[in-house]
Amino acid sequence: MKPLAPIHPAPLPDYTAVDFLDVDSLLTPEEKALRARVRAWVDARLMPIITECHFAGRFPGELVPEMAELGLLGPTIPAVYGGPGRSGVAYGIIMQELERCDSGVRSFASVQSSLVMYPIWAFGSEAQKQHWLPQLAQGTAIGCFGLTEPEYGSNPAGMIVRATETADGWLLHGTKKWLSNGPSATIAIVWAKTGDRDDAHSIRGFIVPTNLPGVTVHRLDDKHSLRVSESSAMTFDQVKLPKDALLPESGGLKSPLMCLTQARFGIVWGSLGAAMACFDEALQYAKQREMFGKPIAQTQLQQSRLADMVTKITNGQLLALQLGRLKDLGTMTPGQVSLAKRYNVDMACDVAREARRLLGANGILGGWHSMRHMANLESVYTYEGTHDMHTLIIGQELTGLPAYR
Amino acid sequence: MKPLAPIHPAPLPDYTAVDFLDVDSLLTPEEKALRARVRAWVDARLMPIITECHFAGRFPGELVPEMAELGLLGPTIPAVYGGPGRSGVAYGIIMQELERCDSGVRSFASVQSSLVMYPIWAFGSEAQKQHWLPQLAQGTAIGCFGLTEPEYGSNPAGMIVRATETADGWLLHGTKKWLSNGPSATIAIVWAKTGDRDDAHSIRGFIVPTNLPGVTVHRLDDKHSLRVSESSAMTFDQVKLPKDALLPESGGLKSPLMCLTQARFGIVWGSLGAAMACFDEALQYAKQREMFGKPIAQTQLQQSRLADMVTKITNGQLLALQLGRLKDLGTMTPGQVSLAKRYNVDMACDVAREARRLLGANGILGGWHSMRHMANLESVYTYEGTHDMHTLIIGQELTGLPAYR
Amino acid sequence: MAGSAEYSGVDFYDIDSLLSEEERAVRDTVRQWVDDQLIPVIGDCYIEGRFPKQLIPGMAELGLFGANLPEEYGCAGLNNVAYGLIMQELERGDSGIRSFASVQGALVMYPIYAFGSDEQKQHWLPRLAQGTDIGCFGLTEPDYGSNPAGMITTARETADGWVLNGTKMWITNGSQATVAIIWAKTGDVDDSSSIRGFIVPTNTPGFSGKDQKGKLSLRASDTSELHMQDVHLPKDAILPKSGGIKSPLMCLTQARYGIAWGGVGAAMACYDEARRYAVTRVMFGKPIGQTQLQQERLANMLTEITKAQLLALQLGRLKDQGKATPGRVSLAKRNNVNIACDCAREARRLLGANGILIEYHSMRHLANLESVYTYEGTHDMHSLILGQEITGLPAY
Amino acid sequence: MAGSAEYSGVDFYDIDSLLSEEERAVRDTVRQWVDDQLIPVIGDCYIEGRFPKQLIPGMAELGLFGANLPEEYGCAGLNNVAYGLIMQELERGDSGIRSFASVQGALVMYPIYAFGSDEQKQHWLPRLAQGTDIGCFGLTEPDYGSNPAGMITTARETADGWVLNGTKMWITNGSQATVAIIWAKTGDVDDSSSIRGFIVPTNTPGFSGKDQKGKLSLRASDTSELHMQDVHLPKDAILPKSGGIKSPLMCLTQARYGIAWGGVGAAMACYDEARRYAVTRVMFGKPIGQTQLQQERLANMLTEITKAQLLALQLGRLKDQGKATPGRVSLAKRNNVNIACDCAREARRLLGANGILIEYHSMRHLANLESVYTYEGTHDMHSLILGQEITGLPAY
Repeated sequence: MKPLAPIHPAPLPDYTAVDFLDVDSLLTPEEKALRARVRAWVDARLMPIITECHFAGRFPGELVPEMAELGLLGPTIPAVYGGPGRSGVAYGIIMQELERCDSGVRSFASVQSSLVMYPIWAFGSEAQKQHWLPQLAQGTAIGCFGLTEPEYGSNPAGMIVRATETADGWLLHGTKKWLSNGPSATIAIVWAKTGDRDDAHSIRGFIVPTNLPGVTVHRLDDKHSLRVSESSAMTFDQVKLPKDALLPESGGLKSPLMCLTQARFGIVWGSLGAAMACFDEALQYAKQREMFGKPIAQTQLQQSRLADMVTKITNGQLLALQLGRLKDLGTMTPGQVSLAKRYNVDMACDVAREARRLLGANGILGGWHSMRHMANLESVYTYEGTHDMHTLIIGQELTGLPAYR
Repeated sequence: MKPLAPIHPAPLPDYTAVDFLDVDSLLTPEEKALRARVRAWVDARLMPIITECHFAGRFPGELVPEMAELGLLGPTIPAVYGGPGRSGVAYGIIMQELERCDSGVRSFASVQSSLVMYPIWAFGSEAQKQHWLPQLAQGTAIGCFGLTEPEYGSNPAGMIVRATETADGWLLHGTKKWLSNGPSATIAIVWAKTGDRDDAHSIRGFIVPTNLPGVTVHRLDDKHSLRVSESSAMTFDQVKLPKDALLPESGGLKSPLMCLTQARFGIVWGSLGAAMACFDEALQYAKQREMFGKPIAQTQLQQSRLADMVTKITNGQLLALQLGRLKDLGTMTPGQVSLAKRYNVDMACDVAREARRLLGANGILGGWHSMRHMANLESVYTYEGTHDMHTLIIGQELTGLPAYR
Repeated sequence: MAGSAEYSGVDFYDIDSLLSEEERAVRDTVRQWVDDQLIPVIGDCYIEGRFPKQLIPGMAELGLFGANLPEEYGCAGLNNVAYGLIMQELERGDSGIRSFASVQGALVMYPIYAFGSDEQKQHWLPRLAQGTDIGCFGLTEPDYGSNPAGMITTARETADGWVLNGTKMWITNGSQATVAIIWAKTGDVDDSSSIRGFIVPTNTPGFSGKDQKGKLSLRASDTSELHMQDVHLPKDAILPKSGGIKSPLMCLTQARYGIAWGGVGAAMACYDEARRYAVTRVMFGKPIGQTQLQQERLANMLTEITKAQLLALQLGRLKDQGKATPGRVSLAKRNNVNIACDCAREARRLLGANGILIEYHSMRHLANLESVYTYEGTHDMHSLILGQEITGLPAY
Repeated sequence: MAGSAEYSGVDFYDIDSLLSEEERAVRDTVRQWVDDQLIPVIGDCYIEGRFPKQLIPGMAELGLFGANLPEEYGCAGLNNVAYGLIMQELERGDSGIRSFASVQGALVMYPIYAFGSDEQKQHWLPRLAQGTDIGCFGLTEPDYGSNPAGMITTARETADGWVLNGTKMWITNGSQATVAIIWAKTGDVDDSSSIRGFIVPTNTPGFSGKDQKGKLSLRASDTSELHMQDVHLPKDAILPKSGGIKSPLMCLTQARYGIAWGGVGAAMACYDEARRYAVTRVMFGKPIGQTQLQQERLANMLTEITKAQLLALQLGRLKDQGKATPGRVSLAKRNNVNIACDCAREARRLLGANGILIEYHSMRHLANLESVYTYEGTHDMHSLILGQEITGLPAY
């Protein structure tokens, strides 16, 4: 049979970010300008290649320099360390716009910013900051974050990776899993117990160059989700580290959890971007797609879908912004971050699924974005604290009673 | 068998209004002070009698003077007409605190303020305003609102009540249904067609004293819901009205819909108050109630309930406040009110039901409030535009396409 | 069907073809009785918070009490499917009436039948079947709802019998009962294996009961507190074959089985009312039943009802084969009551403003079902019973 | 069960006792084949976007194609319950494989059987049953998904036969099919009563097909576009007994019936994987299966699966009695696929981070089921089909 030209879906208008309750009126001109800059870059550079990257399972590393130039890496890091020194809300806006394209791209920026640059900035020595932060901000160095272990996901306190102090430094041994950016990382921020197996207080952070002898990176391929992001496991076989590999100010499980709070904040905004992308695609499609002689947008069932989506998105927008304002006021609590991460990711999962369904058969094709988001968001639902773990974090904050076990 | 003292549920601590995301930080000191005043009055005067009123199906009319003194009737009406001239947010806060006790009490204030005083203020002559608004603000006159008819609920444009112009005034004829406050009302704002049956443009509003010959009020009793509110139907049998009974500035269906927008705004805040009351009751109960040797608040299933509730309430709080700010900016659109009414009432219905369930067997007893709220909110779900109608209003605003029929 | 006046049930999957002649006949008889006797009075009873006592003789005459117990004790000796259909039809009328029959049959007559002596069976079962005696079931205590093994009511053995002390709560039929099945610990307060059942005439000195007032649910059913202060009972008041918490739990399994059917009946009543309303209520110039949103509501209700009917029937067939394990009963009670709650709520909403008036049935069912959701094992407890059966791991 | 390696199905309500010996035997044979032949290769096929062609002979040997058609045409002649169980077990492996069998049997062999001449049946059915010919079904067009009556593909009658022109989309098996059943209008474009079916060898000049690439779902199944430009067919290419849109809709009813069973199989696979994981994955020092939140997930899944199994079985029994009306089929397709989507999602989530890796099955099912949710009548279309059956009023 001879081939023929594929039937392409009707092209949709450019992306329009939904703002049903005029949440824009609560943003500053600078915040809106930043958002416009990032959105334009995403439209020009990321959107055209994202589907191909997704199917190929490839991270578009070639765009890292541009991301650095736009100040998307470590946005909140002060200028003295080569960062743009932006606000929490500005950081959130960047994550929203990146994930509007793909959760994997946003994950790259989240890890670099919140899980690598943040701990160096918060727990590092002046020398460490001076040395690493500028390179990371410029993207000449890429970082990854090693906390989770194969048997210790929701319960990192149980970690078994150990760092033993030696005469001239440290000996790092064990295996970490689910390190995003691992394969291209120059350094890994690795969390290990310096004391007994059951002593979570002895957890400290280390800056580990990935080219050290004994460090092995294992790619995790064949993923249904976040195919654009490089997931990996990393084994450390008696890796010798110098004394100054230690993040001096880190101490106890509290330190990595502080990093996760930063990353979760970014996810609150990022998942919102994904949901907005799906809603826009669904709305434009519904207006164009005719069935039974009228646009499906004119049927009650599809309008019901769209009304539910826009309501959830509006909630997510107000949650994210209020959380960001609290962050910039310095009053944001981990429980508040949990509430917003749990709601926004869950609502984004639902919005993506309903958008996929509104798109009908076309919705399963890579040319449309909603189903890719739907698949990506399943990882987001689970990582940085699963939906259920956040349920119990909120529950403990409300009741004062832990119910984890 | 001889009687014995009833086993009373453990008394719960005083009401604590949940504020998980520090939404209070967005309120002015005046707004917080007003809220505290109304809350204190509700605690002192309404809460002690509400259960008895509910079972008796009695509206506590004896409290109307105090409500008037607190400025709860027509809060946004300017001082020149005897109103407190408060902001939209202040009005919302009042509705939130009243419905924290009972939707029926809030309904009374909503009708008096948004459906009676507002149309007189918006569509009335100077003489009408001077005459009626002060009495209504003082509660010496009570009003009700006649728009819905037995066969025309979601579709008021189809109304058949007619006002025929005569030499010396108007002749009003027909039947209205679902008039809250009807039995105690001094006046009714009645909407009637002055032209043909199918001419919705000819709809005008009239101020109808309920003591006029030909006006009959029929109580609607035996309700499962809003038992504290006086529902009624009203028949007008060739009622003679003077020329100046007409609201001169009213014209077309648009006029009563403007009133509904005001009332819906109040419902957005009121339903939030009901949800907050249920959440607080459930949380306090969960902490006190022990089963299997520990508080049920320490079980994952109940924490999951509570986490869902607090998330929905936080969404509702941010929606209501943003809507109120837009109202005070003068940019609030009906579609935005529909989104918030639809979400907040729906979430309040869910929160009330889950709270009822967390309370276990005790939850069906009148001594607890959640199930009364759950029953009340079913009316709120339906009135002032059913959930489904708001779905289609939002849908039309999103798509530009009507799907009502 | 649309618009017809008479209730004709809901059977989209021809489930009638899976019922025997006799089962259908029993179902139709009860359905007719509910139409003739119960529906006309239920609205007033509910508003007034009154149980329609006058209907008891009629129910007894139809053999609705302990209908699945043997004829030798004056019972109907029906199979468990026919018994389930009775519960379905009664709850189509009102959950309170079904509760009355459930208590009399599954919680009073069943334990006497299962744990009683021949004398006890001969004496009590016929009188209860005829409704000349009314029973209640005293297990739950104020602080021991989901955890009855923790009960603190005691039965102390004496030279000539037993002395009971304690308080029971949430006792359906409690205030009008002539006899109560009381569960008490004969040993230490922490020894749940010492729990035994006792037959207690309610006129025994020291025994008192009081209605719990102010209910927002099951208003046409009596719910009471029972108080026992040094209640002296003869030796033969004990149910000889009862022993441990397992015995009352066996009774609950019987009752939950009936509830699984009752939930279907309530859901069918709501669906039927909603469908009739949808095809007759005109808005925007056409029946609301012609709008997509209301059709989706109805389609969801019909789907859930059809599945619940199949669950109940298969559970009934398994019960007749002695294979209705507690876990299987939990699955059906949890599911069928839950979908009934949802159907009642959606039906109420489809009815619009009229849905809050007593002349419509859905909101009464909505309120009733909240009690059913909680009693005889809350929804959450059944989640954990199933969870344990699935994983082999307890998580209470 | 917990932890055991071998898939052993899910049967909480002893539904096996409602199956005949033969039905169970068929089910077990296919289950074993899926374990041995399909499960080991499905992961790679899915990632590579490749249909496992090599399995076709094995499937034919087991008689899985058109299994409910008569033996005289070389088919297995099984009843519809056995046929449904085959679909259940195939989809337990992968929806794409079940889709292949559905198309071959319900959409190609069935129309030839139902609308074909004796010659056509004698010629095609045995070859299709043996898998020596592969078929596809050309009904849907780019702009006429939920509304096939609007199709614009035409069949013009000529002196010596027919000439077909048009484009079909979403054609499972399209690129590898040797024969296509094409539906076209023989009259005016607005005359859906002129729709007839044609048997079109795919090597006929003017007929071309092309795979739709870049699928995020059903990646182990081929989906194609078919293009027909002046395709000349002999007179006897037409299915003589076909007539009007009703004919292809009858085929869809057959396919939807199989999907109702397939959804159950996918849900069972996800539940089984989640349960095994829950009892072995340790967190906070105990299996996550011992936490209330995960037990609630599992309890909900088991409940929905049990109900879906009973729905499918009753529908199958009705089908064997000729009572599986389109509305009844819609209810089961809509429900069973919907609960399968939910079970797959919840299972994926219970699996945590590992759940996104191909070595686990739930997320593959999650992605596949999104296609199943939409094809053969979207979920919403079935809501409206049911709604019309309930109210008698169309709301499309």
